[in-house]
Amino acid sequence: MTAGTEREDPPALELRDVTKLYGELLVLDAVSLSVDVGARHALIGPNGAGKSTLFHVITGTQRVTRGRIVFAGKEITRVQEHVRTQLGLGRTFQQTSLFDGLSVLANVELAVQQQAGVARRLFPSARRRTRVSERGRELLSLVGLGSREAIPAGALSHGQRRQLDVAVSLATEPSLVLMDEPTAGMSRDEAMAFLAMIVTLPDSLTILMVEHDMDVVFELATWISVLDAGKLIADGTPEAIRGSRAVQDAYLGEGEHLAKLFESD
Amino acid sequence: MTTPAVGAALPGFLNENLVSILNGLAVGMLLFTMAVGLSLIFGLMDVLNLAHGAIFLLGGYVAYQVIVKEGQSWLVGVAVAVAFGAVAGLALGGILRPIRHRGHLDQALLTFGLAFVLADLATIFWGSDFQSIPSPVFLQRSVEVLGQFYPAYRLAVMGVGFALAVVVYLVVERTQVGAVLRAAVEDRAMVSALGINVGRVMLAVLALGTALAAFGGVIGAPILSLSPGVDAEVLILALIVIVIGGLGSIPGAFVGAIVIGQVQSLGIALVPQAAPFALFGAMVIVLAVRPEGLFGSR
Amino acid sequence: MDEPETTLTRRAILKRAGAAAALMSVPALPLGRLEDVAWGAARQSRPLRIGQLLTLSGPLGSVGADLQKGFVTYVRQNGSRLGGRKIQFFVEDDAGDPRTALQKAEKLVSEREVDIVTGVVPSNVAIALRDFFHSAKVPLIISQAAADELTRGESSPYIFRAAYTNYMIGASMGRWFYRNIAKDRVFTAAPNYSAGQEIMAGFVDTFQKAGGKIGGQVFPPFGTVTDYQPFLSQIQSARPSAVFAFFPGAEAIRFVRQYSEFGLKRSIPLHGAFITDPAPVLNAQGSAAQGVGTSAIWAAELKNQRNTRFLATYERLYGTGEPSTFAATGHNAAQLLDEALKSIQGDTSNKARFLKAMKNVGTFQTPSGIFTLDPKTQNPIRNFYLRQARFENGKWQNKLLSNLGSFRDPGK
Amino acid sequence: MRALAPGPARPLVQLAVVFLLVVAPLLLGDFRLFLLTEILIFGLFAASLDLLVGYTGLLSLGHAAYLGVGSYATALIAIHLTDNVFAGLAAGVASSCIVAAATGWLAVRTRGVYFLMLTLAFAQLLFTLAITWDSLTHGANGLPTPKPTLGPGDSGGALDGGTAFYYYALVAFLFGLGLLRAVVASPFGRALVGIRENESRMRSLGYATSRYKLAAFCLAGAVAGFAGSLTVQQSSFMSPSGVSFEVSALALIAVIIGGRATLVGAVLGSAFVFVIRDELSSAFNEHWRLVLGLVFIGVVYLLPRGISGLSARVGGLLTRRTERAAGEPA
Amino acid sequence: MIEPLLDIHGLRAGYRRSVVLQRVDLAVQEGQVVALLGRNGVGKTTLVHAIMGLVQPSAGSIRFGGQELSGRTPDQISRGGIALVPQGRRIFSRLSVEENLRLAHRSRDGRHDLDSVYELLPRLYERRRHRGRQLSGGEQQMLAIGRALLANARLVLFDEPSEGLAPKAVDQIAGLIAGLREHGLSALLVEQNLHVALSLADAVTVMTKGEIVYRATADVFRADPETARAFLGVG
Repeated sequence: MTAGTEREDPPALELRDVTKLYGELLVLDAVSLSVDVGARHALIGPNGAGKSTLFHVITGTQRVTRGRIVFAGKEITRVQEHVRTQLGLGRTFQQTSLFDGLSVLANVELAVQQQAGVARRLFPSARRRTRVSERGRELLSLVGLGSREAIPAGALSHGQRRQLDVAVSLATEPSLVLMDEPTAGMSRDEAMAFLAMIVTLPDSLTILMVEHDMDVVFELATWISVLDAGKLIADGTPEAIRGSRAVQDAYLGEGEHLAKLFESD
Repeated sequence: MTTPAVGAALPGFLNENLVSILNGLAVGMLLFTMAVGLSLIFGLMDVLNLAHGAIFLLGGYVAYQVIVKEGQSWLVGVAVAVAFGAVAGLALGGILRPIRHRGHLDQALLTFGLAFVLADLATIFWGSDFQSIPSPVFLQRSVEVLGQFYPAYRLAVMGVGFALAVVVYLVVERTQVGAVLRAAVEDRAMVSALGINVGRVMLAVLALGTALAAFGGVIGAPILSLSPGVDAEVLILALIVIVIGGLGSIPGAFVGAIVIGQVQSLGIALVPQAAPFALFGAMVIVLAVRPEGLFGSR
Repeated sequence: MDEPETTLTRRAILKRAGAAAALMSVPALPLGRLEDVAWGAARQSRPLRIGQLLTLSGPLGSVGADLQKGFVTYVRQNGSRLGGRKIQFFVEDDAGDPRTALQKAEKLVSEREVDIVTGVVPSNVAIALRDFFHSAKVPLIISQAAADELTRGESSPYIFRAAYTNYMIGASMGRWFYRNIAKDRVFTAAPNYSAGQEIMAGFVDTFQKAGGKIGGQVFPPFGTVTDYQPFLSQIQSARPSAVFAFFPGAEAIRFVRQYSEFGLKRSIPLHGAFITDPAPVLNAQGSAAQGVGTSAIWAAELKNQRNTRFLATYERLYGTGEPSTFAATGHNAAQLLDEALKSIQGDTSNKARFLKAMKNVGTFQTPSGIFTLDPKTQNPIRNFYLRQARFENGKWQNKLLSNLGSFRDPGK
Repeated sequence: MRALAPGPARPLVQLAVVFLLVVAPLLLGDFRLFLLTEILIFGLFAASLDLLVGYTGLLSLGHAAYLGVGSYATALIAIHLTDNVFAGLAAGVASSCIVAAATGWLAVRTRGVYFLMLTLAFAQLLFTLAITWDSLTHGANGLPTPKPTLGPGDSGGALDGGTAFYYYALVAFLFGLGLLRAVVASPFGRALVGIRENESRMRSLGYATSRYKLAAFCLAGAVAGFAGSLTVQQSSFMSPSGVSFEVSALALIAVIIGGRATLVGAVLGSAFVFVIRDELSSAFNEHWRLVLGLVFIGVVYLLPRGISGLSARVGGLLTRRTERAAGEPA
Repeated sequence: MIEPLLDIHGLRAGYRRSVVLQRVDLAVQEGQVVALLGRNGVGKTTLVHAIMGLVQPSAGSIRFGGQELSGRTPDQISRGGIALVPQGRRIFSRLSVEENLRLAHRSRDGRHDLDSVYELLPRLYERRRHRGRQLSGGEQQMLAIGRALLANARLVLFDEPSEGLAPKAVDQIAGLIAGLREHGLSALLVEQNLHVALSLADAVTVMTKGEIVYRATADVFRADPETARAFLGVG
């Protein structure tokens, strides 16, 4: 049922019949989808569709009730959160989650040093330390924060915080980054600047994002999956989704009612 | 389904340890008066009041002053001490207000400093000698319970403690005021959006909690004696009680108090040398198995 | 025994501490007015520097204050001199903590350069200080702390005692208990620390020598028990003929009160060491202590000339109430030092000679009766008195009943 | 940024302070030197607590437990085995590290208030143990211990006399503080600060944060045990009061008054606490606790970064104003 | 034209560093139901919170019945006559239905009291002894609305009342609000379900990215499905 089945590469991420129950409540209903390597894959759907839950089960902050999650060919359904990160699954947060008391550079370095394997060292060589800082600066300039490395993260503007969040995620050298509503709360200009930044990221990086801003989604996405009431109701190219009646219904209300609503005039 | 052997052993055990069990209940009820306020304040305000023990001690001293030094009746002593406790709570609310936004560790630190200061103020006014309040005259006797003598005063403490537990439970579970309190623990902003001044509710709970602590100090004085150090002793016991029962839970505070009371009393009677360890052991086990406490919800 | 407490309110102590500070803070202040100043100058120009290492804060604070008051009372009676020498006091508070005491001892010896140190309230402080004074070679007169080992295995030529050992306290009651209270099935109760064990060992020793039989012993943990009910239940179910108990301070209040509350007092007589002493303890116990007998080295009612003078001077200096037994041992300590100094004309320049004079000070009369320093143990041989808690003249008091006789520590 | 930024012109000040410490025996009398030694040792202990409280954000109310374990281990080694200082230090560090690992294993699983209560409970338990385990600790009477010796065996080079011991303690102090400083400046130390600032994000970055916290707990415990060894070696005595709540409380007060997450602040705070306790105790009678408590409250209120943050705060206010004015259009 | 009941001008508000509302102008007349539409995350709930005092505005004014609201606390605003039916219901799950209602019943002299609410919502009367967490989604929403009614407010803010409810429950809730409208309800209605919104509203306002981009009467909006698709649909 997914496009990924036709390709030869293993998909970057694959969900098979992922189901999540909160008590009696069925939040995710046998969702199966796959994310191709290098894709800019958007996950959309009206409120309460289960997007956040899906996001959480992929990152590992929540456990699935049934189903499997395969990341880069390796099953990670029961793997702990920090191990998923080590395997190359990065994420950014809906509420930007940074180290506010630390400098912008220190924020990135925390991620770089973990990735470089020096985090546990009490006495690393000077060369290693320099390399950590260098890589940190590199990432900051990649996301357009090169000039702000010394100020505390807490003093950044909202849009800059998002950029820093991405830099921190990239520092974990992920093969796939999950972005949770990256442009939420941004002004139009900030959102556009953010978009421009995302476009410059290397093609080898796979991005799976939950996003509400349709302008952003259609500007960026190469593939879109639509979730409604815990079910995957559509999965395809932006063009296919744009034309989908089911998706329109999901967003605007039930088709029958809607038709009546507008016909009555 | 009890076998005859068990059936026979149980009354024997009860007989031998009746006094210890009763005593555990009395101690437990005393701890409850401390723990319930501590727990409510934490549940509602996220403040761990480390000055709670000092207020317990000061409550006892105030009553000592009124009853022993001024020669007033017990009733007057209790009233003045409880009023003192309530005022102390209001003052605490005022002191905490400027750092409300700083998170609970800074607030705990502030109450920690207050405890230091209050305890020393107590020694300035009442000295470092131990003081004691004689129990009310009509309770200065022993009562025979199932063939064993038991101090009437302790039975009274037990009764008052149980009554208090019931009253607190009823107030919180059955009255409008209690409903506001429970609602505020759940969703402070929404209570506020219903037109209720949550700041005032929090102050009231602080005052109630500290008043209960002061009351505990009064009724505990004839049993424990008042001296510097008692404050830390009861505070640590009360903390263990609410950790076991679950922070913010009234039934939790009640059950925790009973458990610790029994460990303190029956534990010493059965395994004297291990009793202090049983106290902390109980807490460690609960935290390891159920980190949110027996009645905690999180 | 070392941890009893007193009547004083904090305010009273502060007031007195203020007075005492005025007395002590000015170096070489002529304590006894003009006539003394003129006379004393002859022998040694430098005043004798006396360090007082006392517990002045915490639960034992009033004990230290009383020791000091007794000491000062003697000095004032004696023309503000000891051994004819003017004196200078340096007071340090150890808060009842051995480690603080070590620090303060260091301060007294190396910064204040005192000639001699007196005081020391708790046994554990005394034990902690032992090596320090032994290696610093500074004489220490212990006026309270009663740990046996400082007179036995851990004795030192630099350490003297003006009070007693724990053994002596317990031992003083054994024969009397056998003759007057019970002969067998006697139970003992004391906290499980060295003072408790040593006092009970003393009691059991003389009680058994007199022919008595012990029925059982309980040693509740020290310092952590707020409720003695489990132990009282244990005693009750053993059905003893009588109980001999020792508890210090707050623990004594709780034990004696609970002993009465749980109904043991109706059927099992209670006597012991220090359990109704000092006055605040007894006041807090009230009727629960009625009739309880304890031994002490002094009683206010003792009829001798020195006691009369002691009481009068004490009253003049401090006004309120009669002295405690701690004031009496403080007084003993000052007198012991005075007697030794007199024998060498107050000349402490030769330390060996001074130590020898201390050791061989011999026998003298004190307000608490005849006092002999045993040269073998550097510990007193002295009388003990039986007192009984009673309500008289509108207040609770420990009234003198009889003289228990003279006791000494057997030493090593 | 408080944790990671070394101030400018620090090396000169540091050099001056070390120089003063080295010549201190020439300037101070025996007793003052004794006090200074105590302050250094307690300061090191407080600095080890700062690693938890300041850097990792774990508020411990029972750090005295590890000081006490180190002290008792050193005392017991000295009494039963050898007077050698290094044997004593090794025993102190090893035993406190082991106890910290055992208790920390449970403690780091909890957070906030629960962590505070667990550490408090562990310390109370050890205090009770110290009093009741008479055969080992000699109960409330405490353990007098022999003077430590530098040489091998029990005879050679006794560390007797204030000056000799002072230099020994000074070297140990500088070593301990240097170690802690290296740790907080290391990637590991930065990870601890990251945990303090945002633990969940650290996890999502791939850090096994519980393990880091446990490592910090053990390290802090080991340094506390090291300070405990020194304490016993100085006073030749150990008793349960060395494990008491007051010791934990004073260390916490020293850290907060001196300034969290600075290490040096903890030492300054210790000096402050000792001066209040020992020097002002006569002026305020025995009510130094009242004074200390009031100062503490004042610091919590007005100086969240303590004494050592005071100068930075004054400077910081100015720069922050300008920064805000520039950074926000509004 | 008389002064609107609720009059918002140049409102700017947000959380911590993010500015969610850029510059919002909005008015609700007495007796009018205004639907506030927009996709997720454009700031509708933030606007409701700002009116209620749960978020402090950084600029602009919110006037209600001629009084300035900014700077007031939520309890003052509530007592001033605004009631909130919040997103996600936020009923007190550990309190009984009746306790939930009693808590909200502040002004004693208003049109609604416990009896009238029970009469209007008999289902709540049947379940009055149940705890909030034992109710179904629809019942919870009724309770949230009942709570708002008991405040006897002049203006009710509905934040996504149909969200997460079964179609039947949506109809019930919509019917309920429609009934209230008959009795002169003044309300600001934030709603994702276009059908529900249009069936209830007198006027429609559409928000994108923290700004109001469209304003019309419900009738005009209904005649213009393309606008609806452009602002609210996909693509």
